[in-house]
Parts: sequence; C-alpha cells; structure tokens
Amino acid sequence: MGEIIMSYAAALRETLREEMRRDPNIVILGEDVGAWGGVFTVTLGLLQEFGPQRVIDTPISEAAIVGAALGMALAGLRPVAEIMYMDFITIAMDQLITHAAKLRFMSGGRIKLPMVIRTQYGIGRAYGPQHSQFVPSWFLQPGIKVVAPSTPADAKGLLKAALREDNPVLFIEAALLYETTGPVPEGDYIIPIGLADIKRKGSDVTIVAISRTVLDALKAAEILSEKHGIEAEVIDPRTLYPLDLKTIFSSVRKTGRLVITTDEIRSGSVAAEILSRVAEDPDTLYSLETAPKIVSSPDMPVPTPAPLEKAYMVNPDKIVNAVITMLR
Amino acid sequence: MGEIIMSYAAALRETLREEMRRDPNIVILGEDVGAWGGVFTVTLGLLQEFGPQRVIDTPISEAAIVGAALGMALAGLRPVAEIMYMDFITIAMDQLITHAAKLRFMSGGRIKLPMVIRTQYGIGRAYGPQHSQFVPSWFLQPGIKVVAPSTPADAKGLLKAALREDNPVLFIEAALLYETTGPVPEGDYIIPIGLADIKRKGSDVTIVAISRTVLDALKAAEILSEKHGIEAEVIDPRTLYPLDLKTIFSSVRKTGRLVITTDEIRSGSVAAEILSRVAEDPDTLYSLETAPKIVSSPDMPVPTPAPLEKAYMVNPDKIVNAVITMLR
Amino acid sequence: MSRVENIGIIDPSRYGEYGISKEDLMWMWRTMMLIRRFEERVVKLFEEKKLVGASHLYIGMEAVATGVMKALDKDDYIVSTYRGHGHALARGIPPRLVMAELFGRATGTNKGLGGSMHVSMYPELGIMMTTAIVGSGIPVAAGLGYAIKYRGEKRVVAAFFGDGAVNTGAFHEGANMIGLWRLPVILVCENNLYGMGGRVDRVTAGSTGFSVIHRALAYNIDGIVVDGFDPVAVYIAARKAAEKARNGGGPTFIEARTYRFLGHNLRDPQRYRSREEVEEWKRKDAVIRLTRILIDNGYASQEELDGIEKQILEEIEDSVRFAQESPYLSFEELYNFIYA
Amino acid sequence: MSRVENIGIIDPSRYGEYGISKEDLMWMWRTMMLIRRFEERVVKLFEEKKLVGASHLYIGMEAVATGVMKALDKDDYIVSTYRGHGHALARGIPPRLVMAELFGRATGTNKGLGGSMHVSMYPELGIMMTTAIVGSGIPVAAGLGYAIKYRGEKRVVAAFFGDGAVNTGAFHEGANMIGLWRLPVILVCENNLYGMGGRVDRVTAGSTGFSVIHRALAYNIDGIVVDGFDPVAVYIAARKAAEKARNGGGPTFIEARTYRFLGHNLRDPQRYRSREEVEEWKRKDAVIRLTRILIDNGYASQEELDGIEKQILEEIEDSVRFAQESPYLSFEELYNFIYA
Ligand SMILES: Cc1ncc(C[n+]2csc(CCOP(=O)(O)OP(=O)(O)O)c2C)c(N)n1
Ligand SMILES: Cc1ncc(C[n+]2csc(CCOP(=O)(O)OP(=O)(O)O)c2C)c(N)n1
Ligand SMILES: [Mg+2]
Ligand SMILES: [Mg+2]
Repeated sequence: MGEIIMSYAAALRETLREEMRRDPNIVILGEDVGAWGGVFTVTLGLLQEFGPQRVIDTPISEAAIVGAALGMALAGLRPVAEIMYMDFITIAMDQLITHAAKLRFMSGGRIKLPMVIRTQYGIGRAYGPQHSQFVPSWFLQPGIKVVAPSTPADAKGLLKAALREDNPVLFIEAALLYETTGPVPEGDYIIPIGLADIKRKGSDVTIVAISRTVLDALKAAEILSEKHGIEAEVIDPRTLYPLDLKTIFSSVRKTGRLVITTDEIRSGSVAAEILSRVAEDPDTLYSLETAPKIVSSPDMPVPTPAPLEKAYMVNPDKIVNAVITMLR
Repeated sequence: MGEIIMSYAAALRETLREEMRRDPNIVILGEDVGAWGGVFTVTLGLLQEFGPQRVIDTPISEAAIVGAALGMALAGLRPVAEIMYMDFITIAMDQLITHAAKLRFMSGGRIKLPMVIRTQYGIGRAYGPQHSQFVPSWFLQPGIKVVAPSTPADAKGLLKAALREDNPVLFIEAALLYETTGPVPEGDYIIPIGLADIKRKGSDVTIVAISRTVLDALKAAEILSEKHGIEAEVIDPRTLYPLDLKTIFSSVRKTGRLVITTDEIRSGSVAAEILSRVAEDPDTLYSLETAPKIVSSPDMPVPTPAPLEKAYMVNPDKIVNAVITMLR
Repeated sequence: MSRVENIGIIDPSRYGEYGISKEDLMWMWRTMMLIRRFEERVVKLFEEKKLVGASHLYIGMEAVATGVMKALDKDDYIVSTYRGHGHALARGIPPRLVMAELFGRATGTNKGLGGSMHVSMYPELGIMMTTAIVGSGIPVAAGLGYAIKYRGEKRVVAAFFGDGAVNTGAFHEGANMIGLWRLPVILVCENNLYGMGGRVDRVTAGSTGFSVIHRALAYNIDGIVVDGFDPVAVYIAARKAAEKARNGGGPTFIEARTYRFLGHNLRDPQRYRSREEVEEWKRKDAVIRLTRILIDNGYASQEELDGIEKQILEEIEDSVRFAQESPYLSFEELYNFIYA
Repeated sequence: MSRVENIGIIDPSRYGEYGISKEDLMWMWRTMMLIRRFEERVVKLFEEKKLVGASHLYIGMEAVATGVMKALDKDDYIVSTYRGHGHALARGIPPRLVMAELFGRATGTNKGLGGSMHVSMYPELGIMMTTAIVGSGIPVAAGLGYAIKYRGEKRVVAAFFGDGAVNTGAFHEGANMIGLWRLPVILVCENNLYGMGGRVDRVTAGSTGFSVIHRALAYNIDGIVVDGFDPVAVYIAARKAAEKARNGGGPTFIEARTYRFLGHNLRDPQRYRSREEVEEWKRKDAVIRLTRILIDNGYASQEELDGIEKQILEEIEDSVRFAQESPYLSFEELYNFIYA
C-alpha cells in the first residue's frame, strides 16, 4: 500500500475514523470532541459520521471522563477518552493510577481494560505554566502503557496498536506536532507498542529523543553532520512505558556517548529514568566514553512570555552544544 | 537541651503542639484529624488543646483540602493539611502541582505559600494496591519542597523547618515508621530542608536510602560489617526535593560504589532520579568502580497477601545481596 | 424535576400487596444471617491475628445489600466498595471464595490480590469493580451505564457508596453524567451516619435529619429514602429503581438509612461517638427484627431458623478451613496479572 | 434551607430607591467602556500578531465584573480566572500593567509570567489567585474565607467562575466546605451559556432555563439569579451578598446571566452556535444600554461620554506603548521567583 503526506492531527483523525468504522465498540469521549471537533481538530467530523452516541461531548469533568472510560471498558466497549491538556490529567490521577493501572492486577487478572486516554502537552505556544506541562514519568506505572509518537506515521501506527490493546494506554501528543506533516502508510499500519525507532543512524553519539524533541534532535543531527562531521544516532523510544531499553543500550554501546532530550523538566523525568537504566546496566555503563547528558526544560515552571519560553525550551542548538561539549 | 526517647508519631505530635503554641497562624485540616486524632494518632489531643477552629475535621474532599490550605496560606495562615494516605494525593494533584507549586512563580514572585501537606505511605500492612503507594517522584517539581524523614528526630527537625518555611512543603511519613522510637532533641530543634544526613559512616559502598528503607539499610550495613567486613556508608537524603547531591556525590566518589534503596516501584522513582544525577556528573560517574544498583519495589502493584507483600518489599537481605553481588 | 420518595419499614401485613413471598423472606433472612455470622467470624480471626490488613465490616448494615441484591438480575452490573463483604455474600459469591480472599489465598475471589477491600470484585456475577477510594466508583458506574444504554441492553448498574462519598469530586462528576445522560444506574447510598469519624451533618452542607438525599436533586436524579434496617423496604425501593431504569426511566438515588454497629474498621477507637448511641441503634437490628417477623407471622419456626443458622455456621467453618488450606500464589505468578 | 432570589434588570426609575448615585453610574459606564475598548484593542493586537498565546475575552460580560467589583471593599479577596481581563480592569488595576502583562513584560501585573490567563492576579488589590484550571479556584476561595472567619475579619471573598465550572469536582468539594462552614464567600457564576462549546443544558444535569442555580441549594447556599447585562442589578446582588457575608450570614451563589459575544478564545471556530444566536444576544449589550440610560435620564450628555471614551482610548494607546517599550525579564532573573 502507498503513503500519503498528511499532518499529525490528520493522521490521528483518519486513524480514529478507520478504526471506528472497523470496531463499533470504539467510542470517543471528552470535552468538545464533538461539535467543536477537538480544539486541535483531531476529532473534527467524527461526530457527523458516527453520531453523538459514539462521539460524546462531556461536561468539564476530567476525573469522570477517565472513570467513565474505565466503566465502559469494563463493560467491553473500547473508549478513547480525551484530556484536552496534559495539565488537566492531574485531576484524573486517581482514576488512572489507582484504578485503571491496578484493577486488572487486583482482580487476579480476570478483567481487561481496553481503553485509550489521549492527551497532549501544550508547551511552545505561550500559554503559560498551567497549559504546558509534560509529565509522562508519572505514568511509568505497571498496568498502563504510555506512548508518545513524534511523527504522523508513528501517530497512526501507535494509535492503531493502542486501539487493539487490551490494557489502558496513555497516548501523549504534543500541540507543536499537530501541524507537522509527513508520509503516512495507508491501510492497517500498526506499530507494536514497546518498540523504539532509530530515526537516524549514526556512530558517534546516541541521542534518545522524546516526543516533540525528536524533531529538534534530527535537526541537531544534521547540523552536527554538516558542520562538525559528527554522526549522531537518533532514537525515538516512542513507547515510554514499557521502555525498549535493548535498542537504547545497543546504540549506546556502539557510540559510547549519550544525550537524552525531552520537553520535561529535568527532575523526575523519563529522561532521568532512561539514564538511570543505562547507569544500572554494567555493559552499557562501561561503554560510556563520556558522562551522558540530559537536555530538557530546566527545573522551573514554564515562563509565559514567548521569548522566555523559547529560551526555556529544548532546541537543536542546545542539543548540538551538548554533543560538541561531550566530544571536545 | 536534652533528648527524649519517643515514637515517630509522638515526635510529630509534640512538634505540632509546640509550634501551634508558638504560632497562632498554624491550623490543621484533614479527614479525622480532630475527634479521631488522626488514624495514626499524629494529631491526637490537638483538638482538645487548640479547638475546632484550629484542628479542622474536613469532608472527604482531598482536592479541596489542599485547595483550602492554599487559600489559607494566601491569606497569611500557615495550614498543615493532612492527606491520610499518599494514594489519595492523586485527587489533589491539580491543586498541588498546577497551583501550589506554580502560583508564586506565575505571580512574578509576589505571593508566598506557607503551607505543609502531611501524608504517609502505607506499604507493609497488607492494605493492598490502593493504600500502599509511595510516589514522591511526582513532586520533584520546582516550587514545592519534599521531605521524607526516617527517624523521630528527623521528623521533628524537619517538621519544625517546614512550619517556618514560606513555600509549600510536602511532608511524607510512612505507616511503618510511626511506632518506631528514637531519641528526639528537646526544644527548637530544626533541621534545614535540603540537607542529607549521613546515618552511618563507611568507606566501601554508599547506600542512599529513602524514608522507611533507611532502617533496612542500617540493618544491612550492620550485617555487611559483621558478616562480610564491608563498611557501608548510609546516606538519608531526608529532603527529596531539592536533593542534596553534594553529600551523595562526595560519598560515592569516596566509596566508588552505590546502592539506592526505596519503597517506590523502580520506574520513575526518586531513586532513578538520584542515579541519573550521579551518572550525569562526570567526576562521580568516573569514580564508580561497579555499576550502581537500585533496590526497590518491583514494577508491580503491591500484592495484598502479607507473605507476598513481604517478598515484594525492600528488606535488609535484599540490600545485603545487592552490595555483595557488587563487591564480588 | 426530580422528586424524593420515602419508604419506611414495611409492615408484614402488607408483604402480600408488594408480592413478597415466603421464599423471598427466607432468602433475605438467610442472606443477612450469613453476612452477620461470617463477619463475626472474621472479627474473631482478626483478634486471633489469623487475618491481617484492612477490615471494614458490614455488621448492622446487612439489610441494605440484601434488599438491593434481591432486586437485581443475573446480568446486572454492580460497583462495590472496601466495605464489601456484605455485597459479596448477598450477591451469592460462595463464602469459601470470600474467606479465601480475606486470607489472601490463590483460591479467593481475586486470587488473594484484592484482599478485604476488594473481596467483592467478581465479574462473573457482575461485580465489575470494588474500590477502596471513596467516591471513585461513581464515574465508573456512569461508564457501565453508558455502555448498557449504548447497546440498548436491559441491564442496570447498582453502585454502592457511603454517606461520606457524596462530598467527593468523583461522586459529583459521575452523578452529573448519570443524571444528565439518564443512565440506568441506581446510586445506592449506604448512609450509616458516619464516614469514618465524620458525622453526616458535620461534613455535608445542606443535610437535614442526617440525610444526603438533597444532593440527588442537584443532578436531576429521583431519590428514595428507605429504612435500611428493613430488607423488604430496601428491596421494594431497589426493585422500583431497577424497573424504572430498565424501562428507560433513568437513574435513582436510594439513600438507605442504616448504621454500622462496629467501628469504621477494627483499628477505630470510636472517639467520635458514644457507646450509648451505638446501643440505641442496635435496637433496630435487622436480623433480630426479621427473625421475629418470620416467627410471629408463621413464616418459619425458631427450630427451622436455628437449623438454617447451623448450616450457615458450618458453611463458614468450612470456608475458614478451605481458606487456610489454600495456597498463596507464587511471587513469580504475580507478573502474569499486570497486563492482559 | 437555602433559597433563590431573582433580580432582573433594574428600571432607572428605581435607582434612587437602591441608592444608586450618578457617580456610581458613571463609574460603571467608564469601567465597562474601558473593558470593551481595551479588549477590542487586544483583539486587534492578536490579529496583528503583536500578541500571542491565550486570549479569553470578556466582551459582552462587562456588566458582571463591573457590578461585583463595585460592591467590594478595598480589603476584600477575589479569585479570578483565565477570562480575567475584565476582572482586572474593573478592580482598578491600571491598564498599563494589564497590557504589559499581556505583552509578557517585566512591568506587567505579574512581570509577564502570568500572561493573559493570569493577568488579573494582583494581591495588592486582593486578587489573590487567577486560575486557568476550570473550577480550581473554589476550594481556594474556601480557604480564603476560612482565614477571614478564623481571624474574625469583616472581609469577603468573591470567587469568579463560569457555568461550565459547576460540573468539576473541585467546585463541588469547595462549595461544600463553603456552605458547610458558612464562609463569607460570594460565588460569582458568570453564566454565559457555554463552557467552550458545551451549552449549559447539554453538560449540566438538572438545569432548567439554562440556569445552574439549583446547584447552590445542594450546598445550602442562598442563590441570586441576576441579569448579567445590567451592572446595577449585579451590583445590587453583590452588595446584598457582601453585606450578608460580612454580618456572618454566610455564602451566596450569584448566577449572573450573560453571554460572550466573541468565541471562547480567538482560536474558536464557534461551530457549536449560530451567528444568529450571537446577534440576538448582542441586542442586550450592556454598554449600549447603559449609554442610553445615562443620556435618556440626564445623567450625562453624549458629548461628556464621548469625552470619557476618548480618554479611555488614549489610556489604552498609552498602555500599548508602555507595554511595547517595556523590557522582558532576563532568563536568569526567573530563578528568583520559584521559591520565597
Ligand atoms: C478518597 C479517599 N479519601 C479518604 C479515604 C479514607 N476513608 C476510607 S473509608 C472512609 C469513610 C467513608 O465513609 P462513607 O462514604 O460514609 O462509607 P462508610 O465507610 O461509612 O461505609 C474514608 C475517609 C479513602 N479511602 N478514599
Ligand atoms: C479542568 C479544566 N478542564 C478543561 C479546561 C479547558 N477549558 C478552558 S475554559 C473551558 C470552559 C469553561 O467554561 P465556563 O466555566 O463556562 O467559563 P467560560 O469560559 O465560559 O467563561 C474549558 C473546558 C480547563 N482549563 N480546565
Ligand atoms: Mg458512612
Ligand atoms: Mg461559560
């Protein structure tokens, strides 16, 4: 089958459409997913095609959105709940962490929870500290799977996988990614959850890049190659839990150098988790020729003013600098 | 001034009493902190001494308990809010992370939030997955400070510090610690927030132990010394955010070996955060003679049956084994 | 606009009118007695330290689960709580499984992994979730109800929760969805006057007479306040709610007025209430009352009832033996239960 | 038990009876006009891409903030929202500071760190918190109210929120505390019919006539439904609520019935409502109506008003200049604001 160039938002939308046509158990619920079409257009037009029973505009009730999804899943539906901004997931933590992640285990493995929670993080749009948080590390929790695609193709492949998974999947998008475009395979294109992707091959340094920062890492890799003759290998874990450590470890063992990039704040980040796994693995640790480095947001709430937010965020130059300092 | 032997719970209780006598702005709020006296007796008798205006029994409303504390702090009171089990803090995440941690920053530094959130984690009592979670890493967030004392003396000293701090402090206790006893200095004993404590000196291996596992680490250190001639240095960070990395780094540089112990699940733990900091620091990294190791709960909800919970938890033997494997 | 109805104790002279048969009554009596004796045994096991962990007992409240479960069909969904031993037994989970779960054994309802606070989780009989987090079951009930409506099924959801739960955000958000979407959900509020130490009037704005039923109206949900010491009254209330829900009439909030005779759990020093108050409430004991009705109205003789009770006690002892002889899961097996 | 009162548009003939002076009216007019023109300018600045980020405008709703702020004292506390430009200006924060904040400059209300969604946070004038999270301000209002009561002060708290907020758990938990503890809090619900695209009746169980006032009763809070296009009516409602609160009478829930003339924000495609509906509501425009009243009843001439408007426009242009000429904080300085 062929490929079509489309935006990240469109890839998600078309995937939802395809899967909803295939599986009548799939229902979408969330704030303004219906008439509005989703504030980032991901669900635009689905209400018209599938009707209000399957595309459900909810009250402003994040805890109940996730809780209701859980109930639907228990009854055998396959809900896709949308939490408009990742900041608002703070309100649904009980339902996600204390229930969705644990219910199957507590039941002795007798129930299944085929549910997807879609959300996105909003940094980069001058929306301030309450609409810019990216906190995937809270969800490194047994019982949940966490994915964070960086390209339209990955968005499609991972959403398809999530919609066929019988466990709760937290599906994290990024506001700055929605309008990015790329080739997307047609048809039943599925990317297994738990598989990292080598987005660029290289031998001098490994850059593990999370979500939006994959784009920065790829740009940085080009600059490094063109201006400095450094060939970076860029790995996109894509699934943040469970992590595909094998792919990361073997790249690091090859290059001997590691930079991890993320839009999280440094402390308690998934980047820190990855780094700690590398440090705990003797073979990978001993292969390090220089100390690894995390390029992330600093430990500070995001400053709202656009230029300060820009200074706050990861960008290709920061990654280039981290690599050059390392190789100097 | 002298010292008195008392329990961890009593140390907290007497500190609250002393501080409430000193500062009329201190009020306590939470579920059953009044007539009941707190399910772990920490606030027992305070209602009788200070009255219902200062020891406030609330409805079952964790989000509003923290939110109301925030409002009280904005008005210049110094609330001590209790969240009965750390599991229930999931319900107050919005108020804690998106508001308490960020409000001062968003205001351009013009407001202060003198508030303490006390909570405890319940593992070790066969209460199951919804009453045993220990999730301090979620709170490694600029704007908040996080402390987790392991001894009665530290409990007192850090609570005094928290009650004189003008920032939100998350104060994490452990159910299994309440009845442990130890010497507690009398009077105005204050331990600065942000200072790790070397609980035992040693030169062969550094054990960084968090909260309850400090007790396990100390027992492990004795076994290691007596049976294996290995001298472990046990460091209790006490404050989990901001971390006293200096003390940890210099110990690791001295011993060349590092084990981190915690009742968290492995992924996304504060232990992982500490390890990542060690790995990112060239001098400390290069001083490592073997790969460091985290001894934690596995990535699994806690199993309720007592013997399985016991197998699940950190204990001195697991720490001893980790050290011995490392030194072999 | 929603309305509130009151259903007091049903006089035995009216059982016929309500279609209450001898079998119904005998089932109710047996169920309540099973719960009572089972939990008394559990208390003893805790005292003997044979059981450890959580212990939220249902003694005093037996009529509520009994009346509600009687009104439900096999296919209906239930959301239960940490105070769920009674729900489990009334729903018909074999005592062996319940006891084995309390003992944490692999033969328990949830292979021991739920324990006391989740013992009633039993999808085989429609108990889809049992939660230890106050209020958290209500949004889940909304989701279950939505699924029923979406599929055009005739099932209903019965969601149990306490008086204290109505002050949680989760309750509010869930109840709003249930009222808004007219979902086939029965909200069963077990109002036992206290949420841990918090008496209804001290924690619930707007309550009068220690009732929380005014909250139902906020979500356009019809209310029924029912005497929670009469299983017949509770059954009638639940039957009415279930019928309405099955016929597309939407949700009902049943407030069953009851009381727990023991502490919140076995660690509760009960400083928030007096011994006299407890004794006063014990006079309403549903088990004693129904015993008297059965005998006084000729439904059963004391001997018959004693015989049943003996069976129950044997069944309970059998469950203890079964549990104690059952193995735990091995630690390695646990990894199989994290993901589907 | 709590009650609900209705306050419709106040006929100018009754202003005297309510003690409404010419100064009051002129202040209200000026305030509403300032908000209107200020925000029109903000829209333009967004269109010109001179402003970026969030943009929740208050146009159409000016009478609400105006009436409420008029009723508050200097020492009172306020909790505001992401739709806070109007609250800021009505409370008397200088336009320069507001505009500079929108531009993210160090001279703004919050040194630029809050931006549009937090522009009204201004402790100097009692606006203690401005939240971008729907419903989250209500528990905070409870805490502020508790502090007032604890200290025996005469202050009140006015907490602004929208119709959509009443379905959040945070609102529920906070409102319960406010009603339970009889706190001196005025809950100001700006019911503009929609929460983003969610029309009141489609998201709120139990609403009738698109009102959410029934929710107040659930918490034993008295309600006042007021015409939100009449600043005088809003003022009278808020004054009444404030007096009651100061005298220990407890909380009031004011539902101001209003409408936003623009989208939820400037990115809103407004697929959920028709252009006709918007035009219909615009006929109620509070600014136009008060202008007519002032002139028709001889409070002011068109020329006078034009003169004031000219001043306002100059003040706004000055604020834009001021903002654009102001510096940003340096990145290093930011570290000073994380901890006290
Ligand atoms: C969200 C949450 N907060 C606090 C607790 C601790 N807790 C367990 S039961 C309980 C009281 C619940 O009261 P109620 O709803 O009346 O039910 P009851 O126990 O009386 O049956 C509390 C506060 C909890 N489990 N969950
Ligand atoms: C908890 C939460 N959920 C969702 C949002 C996104 N959001 C911002 S404003 C809004 C609508 C709020 O409606 P309403 O309370 O009526 O206030 P209005 O915007 O109409 O003034 C929503 C859903 C949010 N900010 N916070
Ligand atoms: Mg109760
Ligand atoms: Mg609105």
